[in-house]
Amino acid sequence: MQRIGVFVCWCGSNIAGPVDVERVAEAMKSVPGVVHSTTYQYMCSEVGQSRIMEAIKEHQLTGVVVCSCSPRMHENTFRKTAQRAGLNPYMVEIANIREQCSWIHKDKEVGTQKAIVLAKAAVAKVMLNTPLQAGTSPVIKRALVIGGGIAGIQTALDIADAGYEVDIVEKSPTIGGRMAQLDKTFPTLDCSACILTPKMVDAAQNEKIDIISYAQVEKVSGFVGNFTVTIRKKARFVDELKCTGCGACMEKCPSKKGKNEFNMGLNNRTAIYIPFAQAIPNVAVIDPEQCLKLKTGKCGLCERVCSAGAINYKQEDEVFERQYGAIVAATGFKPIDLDAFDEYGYSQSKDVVTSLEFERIMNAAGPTGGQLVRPSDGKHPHEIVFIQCVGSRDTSGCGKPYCSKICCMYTAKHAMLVRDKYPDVNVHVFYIDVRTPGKNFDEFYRRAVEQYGVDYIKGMVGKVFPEGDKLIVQGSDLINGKQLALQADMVVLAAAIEPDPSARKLATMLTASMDTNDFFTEAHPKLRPVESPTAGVFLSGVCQGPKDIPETVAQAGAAASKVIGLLAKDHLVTNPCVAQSNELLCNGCSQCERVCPYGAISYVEKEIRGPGVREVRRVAQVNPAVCQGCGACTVTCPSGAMDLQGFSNLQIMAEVDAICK
Amino acid sequence: MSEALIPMLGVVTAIRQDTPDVKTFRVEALGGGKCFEHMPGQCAMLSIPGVGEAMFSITSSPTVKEYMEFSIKKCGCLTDWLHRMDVGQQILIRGPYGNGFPVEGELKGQNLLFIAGGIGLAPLRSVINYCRHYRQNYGNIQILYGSRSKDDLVDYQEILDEWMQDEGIKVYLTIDRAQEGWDGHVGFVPSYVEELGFDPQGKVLVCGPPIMIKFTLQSLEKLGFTKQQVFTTMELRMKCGVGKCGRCNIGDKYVCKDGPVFRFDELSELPDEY
Amino acid sequence: MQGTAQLILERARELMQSGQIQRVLGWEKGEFEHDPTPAFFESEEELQNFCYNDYCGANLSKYLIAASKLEGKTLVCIKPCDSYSLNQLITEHRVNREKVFVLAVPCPGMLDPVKTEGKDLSQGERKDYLLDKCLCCKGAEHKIADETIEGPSLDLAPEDRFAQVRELEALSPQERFDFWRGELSRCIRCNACRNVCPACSCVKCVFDNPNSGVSSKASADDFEENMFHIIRAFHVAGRCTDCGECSRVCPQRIPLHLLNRKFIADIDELYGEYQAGEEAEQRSPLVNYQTTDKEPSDALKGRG
Amino acid sequence: MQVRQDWKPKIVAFCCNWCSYAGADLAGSSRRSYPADVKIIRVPCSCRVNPLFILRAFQRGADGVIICGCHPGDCHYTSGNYYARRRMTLLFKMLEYLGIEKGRTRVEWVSAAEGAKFSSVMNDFVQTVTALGENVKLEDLRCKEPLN
Amino acid sequence: MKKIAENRLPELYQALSAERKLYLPLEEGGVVGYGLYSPEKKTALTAPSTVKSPKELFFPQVEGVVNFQMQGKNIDILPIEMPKEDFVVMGVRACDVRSFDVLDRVFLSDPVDGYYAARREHGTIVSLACDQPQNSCFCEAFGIDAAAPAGDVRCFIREGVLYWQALTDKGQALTDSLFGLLEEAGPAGQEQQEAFTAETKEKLQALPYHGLDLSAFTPDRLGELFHDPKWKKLSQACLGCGSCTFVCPTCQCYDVRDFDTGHGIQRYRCWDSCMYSDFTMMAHGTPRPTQLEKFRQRFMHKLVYFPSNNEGMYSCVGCGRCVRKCPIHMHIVKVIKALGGKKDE
Repeated sequence: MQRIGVFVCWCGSNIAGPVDVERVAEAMKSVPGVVHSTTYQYMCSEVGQSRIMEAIKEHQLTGVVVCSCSPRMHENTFRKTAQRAGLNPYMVEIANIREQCSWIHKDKEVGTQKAIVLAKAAVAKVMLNTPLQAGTSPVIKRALVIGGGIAGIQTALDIADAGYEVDIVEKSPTIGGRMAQLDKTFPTLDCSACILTPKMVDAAQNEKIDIISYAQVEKVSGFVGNFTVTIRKKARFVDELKCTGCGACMEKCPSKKGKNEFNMGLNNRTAIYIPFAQAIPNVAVIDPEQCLKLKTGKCGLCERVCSAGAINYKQEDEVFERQYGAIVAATGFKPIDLDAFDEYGYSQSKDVVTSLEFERIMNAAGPTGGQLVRPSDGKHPHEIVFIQCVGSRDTSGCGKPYCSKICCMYTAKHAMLVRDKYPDVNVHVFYIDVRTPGKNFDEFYRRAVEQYGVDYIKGMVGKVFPEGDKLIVQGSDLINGKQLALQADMVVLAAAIEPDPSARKLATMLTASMDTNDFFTEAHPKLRPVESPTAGVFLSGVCQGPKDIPETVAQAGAAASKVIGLLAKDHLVTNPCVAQSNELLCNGCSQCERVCPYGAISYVEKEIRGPGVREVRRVAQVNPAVCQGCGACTVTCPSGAMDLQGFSNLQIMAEVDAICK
Repeated sequence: MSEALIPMLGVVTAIRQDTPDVKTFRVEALGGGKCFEHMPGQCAMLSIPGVGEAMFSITSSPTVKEYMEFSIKKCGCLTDWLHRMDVGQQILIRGPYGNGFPVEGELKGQNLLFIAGGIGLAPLRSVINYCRHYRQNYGNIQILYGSRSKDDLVDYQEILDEWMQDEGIKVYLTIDRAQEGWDGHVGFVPSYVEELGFDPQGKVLVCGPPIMIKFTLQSLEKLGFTKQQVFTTMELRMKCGVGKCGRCNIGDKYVCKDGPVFRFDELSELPDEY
Repeated sequence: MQGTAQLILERARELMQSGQIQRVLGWEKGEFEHDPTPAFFESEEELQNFCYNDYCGANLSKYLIAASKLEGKTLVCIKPCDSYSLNQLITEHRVNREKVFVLAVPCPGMLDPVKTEGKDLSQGERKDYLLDKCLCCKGAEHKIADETIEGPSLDLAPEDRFAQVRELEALSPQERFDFWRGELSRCIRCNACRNVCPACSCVKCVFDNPNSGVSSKASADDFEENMFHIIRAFHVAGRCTDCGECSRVCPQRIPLHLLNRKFIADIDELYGEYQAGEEAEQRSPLVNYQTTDKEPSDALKGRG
Repeated sequence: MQVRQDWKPKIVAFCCNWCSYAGADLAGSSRRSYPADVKIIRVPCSCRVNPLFILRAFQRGADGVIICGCHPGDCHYTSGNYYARRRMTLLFKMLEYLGIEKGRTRVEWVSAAEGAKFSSVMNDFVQTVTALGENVKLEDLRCKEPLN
Repeated sequence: MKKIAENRLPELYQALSAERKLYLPLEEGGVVGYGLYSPEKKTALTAPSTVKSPKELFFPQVEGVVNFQMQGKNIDILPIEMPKEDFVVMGVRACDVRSFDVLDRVFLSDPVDGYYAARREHGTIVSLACDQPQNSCFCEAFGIDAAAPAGDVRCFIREGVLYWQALTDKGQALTDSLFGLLEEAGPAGQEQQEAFTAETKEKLQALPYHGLDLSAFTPDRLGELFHDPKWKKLSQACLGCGSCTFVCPTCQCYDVRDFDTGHGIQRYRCWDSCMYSDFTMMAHGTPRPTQLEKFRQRFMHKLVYFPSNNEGMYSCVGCGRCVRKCPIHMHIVKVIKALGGKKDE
C-alpha cells in the first residue's frame, strides 16, 4: 500500500475562488491510499513547500499529489521539494486544478467536483508511480548557430567570448543578413553597415567561431548536449581558402543577368559575384544558373583571370556531420510576398517599392548609388506616398494577424531621410496607428512630423494605380473625414515581415514547435523567452517574433548566455521518464525500433529467464540517454513489453478509470 | 448456503519482519480469536479484493487459540501487497484446506526429524510447536534448518528463544555461505544431513525448495531412511482449494484436497509433475 | 494430390538423407481423409505417415517459431498463401530464415471438412467445398521458396476479398452494430483464432498477462467480446497477411477475417496498397507514415 | 433512446504535453471556458495513446474520447503525431465499422499557442457527444452500476 | 408416455416457456447452440449437436461469486444471490445428459458448489434421443444409450411425433404443468420407442468410431500411460487453444478472478482450460511448462485420473465436439487409439 499525501493549493483566490479547496482536500481523505490531505494558500511558496516536506516526514508518505497549477509550471518545483524531504522526486504528481479547472469553470460546484476528479486521477496515477533515477549524459562543448544575421553573429560572438567553440551556418554566401542591407538605423540614424561590419569581421577573426557560409542544416538527431547535425555546404565553385576577394573575376564575367539579391533584385550582378563589398567571407561565388561554363561548358573566363587559382567548376556540395551541445535558431525574416496585395499596384508599377527596396535605393552602395530616383525612369520623384501596415495586422487572411513592429519606425526614418536630403520632395504617410514604444522612438516620430513636415494621414489606402507616369493613391483621411486621391511619383509599401521560409523545415528537424505564423515558440512566453520547448534549442532574433535591432541583439545575448550555461556543464541529468523493455515479454519483432525517432532501441540475443522460461531470445533494449520518452514504441508493441516510465500503461489506465468513475 | 469460494473476514493484528523478504502476519477473526480451527500443515486461502487470492500454509500451531499466523515470502502481486499493508488491514480468508501432517496418526509416539530450507520452515513450524505443546506424545525432536544466509532464517528469534531452550529438542542451523557474525555451520542442507548422520528411525518431515527436497531425500536414503518415513508438503497453483478448479493435481491426487502433505512413497507413485 | 504428396515426400527423404535438414514440418495422416494434423517428422520412418491431401488447409508457418529454436534445419511445406505469413514472421525476426528450408508446395485449393461432411464430392463443383479462405486465393505464386514442387494450382477466379467488407460498410451504423454483436456474442474466447494466427506470435499475449491491466480469460460481457477482437485485430493490423486461419478455426464460425480485412481495406485506401508478407523486410504501414496522410476527420467523413 | 435531462457526458481528452496540454493551459490562462465534462490526461505525445486506453475509457463510462496532439510537422518528437494519426484513423474507422457512433472519437491538433482553439474544439466535441447521448454500444455494464 | 405432433412443437415451447425459462438448441449465424427460447428465435431441436454443450446452463462460462467493497483498511463482503429461477433445458442428447453425472461428481461432492447445485435444483432436463448420430460420435464407448437418454423427461421423435416420458418427479411435475397439451401415447408409444431404438442402434453400429476400445485406460496403468512417449508426437501441433475444453460437456476447470468495476470488486469465476499456458503458472514457474504436459493432463484427466477417483467413470461422454472442432484435428479419439492400441493391432 502506498501512503499518499494530497496538497491542495489555493493559489490565492485563483483556485480557492472558483473551487472549494477544503472540500477537495476533505474528499481526498477517503480515497484508499491517501493518508494525509490538506490545503494551503500558496503551495509553491517557501512555507507551502516546507509543509509538504514536513508531511512527507511525519506521515511517511510514499507519494505526493499537489493539486495546483499546471505541471508545466511547478512540477519541477514540487519534485525538488519531495527530494529535499527524502522522497524520490518522481513520486510526485500534479493535478492541474487551475488552468484546467478553476480558471475555466465559474460555477463553484462544477469546479469543485472536477477538481476532486482530477485529484483522484492524480492519486490513482501516483499509486503506480515508481521511484525513478535520473541518469546523466555528457555535454559536447560546441554550439551551432543557424543563421548569420545580426542575431546569429551576436550570439556566436558572445558564446565564443565565453570560450566555447561555435559554428555559424549561413545559407547565403555571406553573413550579415538583413541588417547588412539597411541604410541607416532608427532612431539614431547611424549607418547600419558601419556598426555591423566590425562585428562581422570580429566573427570571422574569432578563432572559436567557424563560419560555414552557403550552407544548410540537413538533418538533426540526438538531444540536448549531444546533437548530431548534418550540414550541406553548397558548392560555390570557388575555393574559399584560395580566393582573395580581388574581384577580377566579376569584372570579366560575361554573364551579367543575375538578379542582385542583395539589392532586392533592383539591379543585376554577374554570374560569379561577391554579394557586397564587405561580405564575409569575402569570397566569390558562382551562380550555377547563370554561369556559362557550368551551363554550356563554354567560357571559363574567370578561371583564366583568377591569379589565385581559386575557381573550381567541379566543386561539389560537401556534406558533413558535426556534434553540438546546443543549437541556436537565428533564421531571421523576409518581407512578405505582395502578390495578395495587388490593390497597391506593386506588380503594375516599378515605382511601387517595398521599404526594403527603398532602403537599397537610399543606400550609397545601392543600385542607384544612393540617389533617390524612380526605378522606372530614373527621374527624381517629387511626391512620395508611404503606406503602412501592408499585410500586418491583417485579419482578412491575406496578410498577417500580427504587428510587424518595426514598420512605423523605419517609415518615419525613410520619410525623415528623404525630407532631409531632398527638401523638395513631399512625403505622405498613410497609417492606421503609429506605434512608437521604445527609447527615443516617439521623439523620433515627432521630429519627422514637426521638424521635417512629413504629412501623416490616418487612414487606409484603397487602391494605387498608375496613370501616365504618375501613381494615383486613393485613400481615406479619417481625421478630416474625406476621400483622397493623391498623385505620387513613388509609393513605398511597409510590407509585413514573416519568418524566413527555411525556418519551418528547420523547426521540424529540431523538433521545436512553431506558432501558426511559423515563428518559433518559446518554452515560456514570459519566463523562458529565448529557449524553445525542445531542450538544447534556443531562439535568437526575429525567428521568434518581430523585433528591431537592439531587441535582437539583446535576445541574441540572452540566448548566448543560456547556451553558455548549458555548455558550462560537463554532464546533464537525463529525463528518467523513458521507455523500458520488459525482456520477458519482448517478441524481438523490431516494430518498435522502426518507429523510434531517436534510434534509441537496439536488439540483443540474450538468455531470458523467467517463470517457466529459459531460452535465448532476441529482445529490445532502450538506451535511456537517447530515448526522449515519446512513447511511440509502446503502442507499436503488441505484447506490452515496451512501456514508458512515468507514463506507464497501468498509470494511464488508472487515470482513465479514475476520471470515468 | 455456505459456499466454499466465499471467504470470511479476518483482520491483521500484527506484522513481523522475519527476513528481508519474509514477513509473518497474525490474523484474527473480526471479533477476536481464530477464523477457524485447523491442524498442523493445513493451509488457508488469503486474499485481498482486486489483488488476488493464494494458498498459504498456516504457520502457527493449532494450539494457539487466539490467532493464526502466516509467514509469507514476497514473490508476486498479492504477496507484494501483503508486505506493504499495515496492521489493522482486513483480509479475506477461507479454509482450512488440505490434509495436514498426521500428528495424531503416523507421527504420534515417533522420533521426529524436521528438515527445512528457507521459507520451507513455515508449514513445519506449526507441527514443531504442536509437538512441543504435546511433548509427551512424541519421541526425540530434532530440527535441521538452513537458509541462504543468517538474515534469511525465518523465525530466528523463536528458534533461539524457545526451541533451542527446550529440553529434548536439538536444533541444527546452517547457512549456504559463510558470513560475518555467524559462527554456526555453513553448508547446504542435504550435505549437513549426511554430516550429522541421523539415526534412520522415526519420521522425517521435509520442506523447502524442490531442489533441496530432492537432494535431502537422497541423503536420507543414504543414511538408511525409507520413503515411508519421510513426509513433505507440496505447493502448486490453486484457485478453489476444494478440488474442483482442476489445476493442482499431481496425477489423480489434488494437492489442495488430498495433500498438501504427502508421504514420499505415495508421492513417488505419482507422476513426476510438480 | 497423391502425386504432389509423393514428390514432396521423395524430396524430403533425399534432403533428410543428405543431412541438409533435420526434420520435416508437414501434415500427418489422420484417421480419415479430412483430418490430417500438422506434424514434425524427425525420421524417414516417421515420414511414412506424411500426407498432403485436399484437407491440408492449416498454415504451418507459425510452428517455425518453435522450430527456429531447435537444432538443425527444418523443412517446411509452404503453400502459396502460407508463404506470406512466413515472410512476415521472418521480417519480424520470429522465424530464423537460416533454420528453415522452404519447400514451396502447390495448392489446388483446400477443402472444408464442414462443407464436405456427408457430401458426395463428385456432385457439384470443387468451389462449393473449398475453405472460405481459398475462395479469395492470393494466387499460385510463392513469395518465398528454397525449392518448389510443381503441381496443380487452384483454377478459380478469386472473389473480391473486400466485397463483404463493403457490404457491411454500406449498412447503417445500427445494422453494422447488430451484425457484429450477433457474430461476436457467439465468441467463447477459446483463443483458437489468436493461437492459430501467425501474426499473434507474442510470447505473452496482453490478454493473458495479469500485469497488463487488461487480462481477461473469458468475456464477461459484450464489452469484453468487442475489446478482445478489436484489440486483436488492431495488434495484427498492417501485419496480417489475410491468411484466413482465424475464421477457419473458429468453432463458432465467426467471420473474424472481416475485421482484419477492414483494416487491410482501409490501409490500402488511405496509405496505398500493401500486402503484408509480400516480401521480407517490408515496413508495415503502422510503423510508417507520410506527412500528407489523411486526417482522421477526413478519413471518417461521409456516411453516418 | 431517452436522454435524461440532467445527463452530462464524460469526456476523456488525451493531450500531448508539448502542444495540446500547453494549449489547454493557455485556454485556462486566457479564461476560455469549456465544459467541465472534459477531463484531460497528460501524455508525452499523441503517439503514447494506446487503443487500449481509448477502449478502457469507454468501458469505464466515457461517452467520448478525444486525442489532441501537436500539428503534423510540429511534433516535439518529430514524428509521433504522424504515427498517432495513422493509428487513430484506423482504430476509429474500425469502431465505425462495428457500428459505434463515430462522433464519440476525435483527433484534433492543437498547438501551445491555440488556447482559443482548444476551448472551441472542446465545446464542439462536448456538444457532439451530448447530442449522441450515453455510450451504450461500447459500455461495460459492470462498471456502470454500483454493486448490489 | 405422452406425445405431441412435431408440428405443434411451437405450442409446446410456448407452454414450457410460459412459467419458466426454456433453453433449447437455436440456430444463429449458421451454428447451433443452446439459447433462451422466444417465439422469434429459430429453433433447432433436432439438430444433431450444438457447438457448446448445455453445461453452460448449469456452470456458466462467467459467473459472479461474491462482491467486495473496500473502504480504507476495511472490506465489505457483499454476497451474490444464488440462482433461484426455474428453467427447462430441452433437447439434451444422451451424451450431454451423461455429462451431468460427471459434473455432479465434481460439483456436488463435498464441499458442494452452491451455484451449480442451485442450478441443478432449479433446472429440469428434457432429453432427446438421437436418431442421427454423427460420424464423430462415440458415446457408445462409454456405455451410453443414445436412443434412451436419461434426464428428467426423455423424448424421442419418430414419424412426425414427439414422444415424452417423465423419468423423475421433477419431470413428472413438468409434465403435469403442461395440462392438456400432451396426449397419451398409449401402447403405440412403446412400439414406436422399440422401433426407434432399433433404428438408432443400427446407425450407431455403422459409425466410424463404433467399437472404440477404452480397455487400456485403467487407473492401475496411470504411470505407464503418463510416461508413454507417444504424448510428444500427439501434442506437438497442439495450438494450446481452449476450443476442445470449451465445447466439452465435462470439462469443468475454472479460474477465479477479481474485476475492479470502479465501484467495487467483483469476484467471478470463469471457465479455464488446462491447455492454456497460464493454467498452472506460479510466480516461480509451472509444473507443466510445455504443451506436452498440458495436453497430457487433459487426456489423462479424462481417461485415467477422473476414473481413478470416481469408480471408473470416464469424464468423456463421446459427444464428438472436440473431434469436430479441434483446429488441428488432434482429439481424444486419436489419443485413445494411439495410447490404447487399435483393435486390429
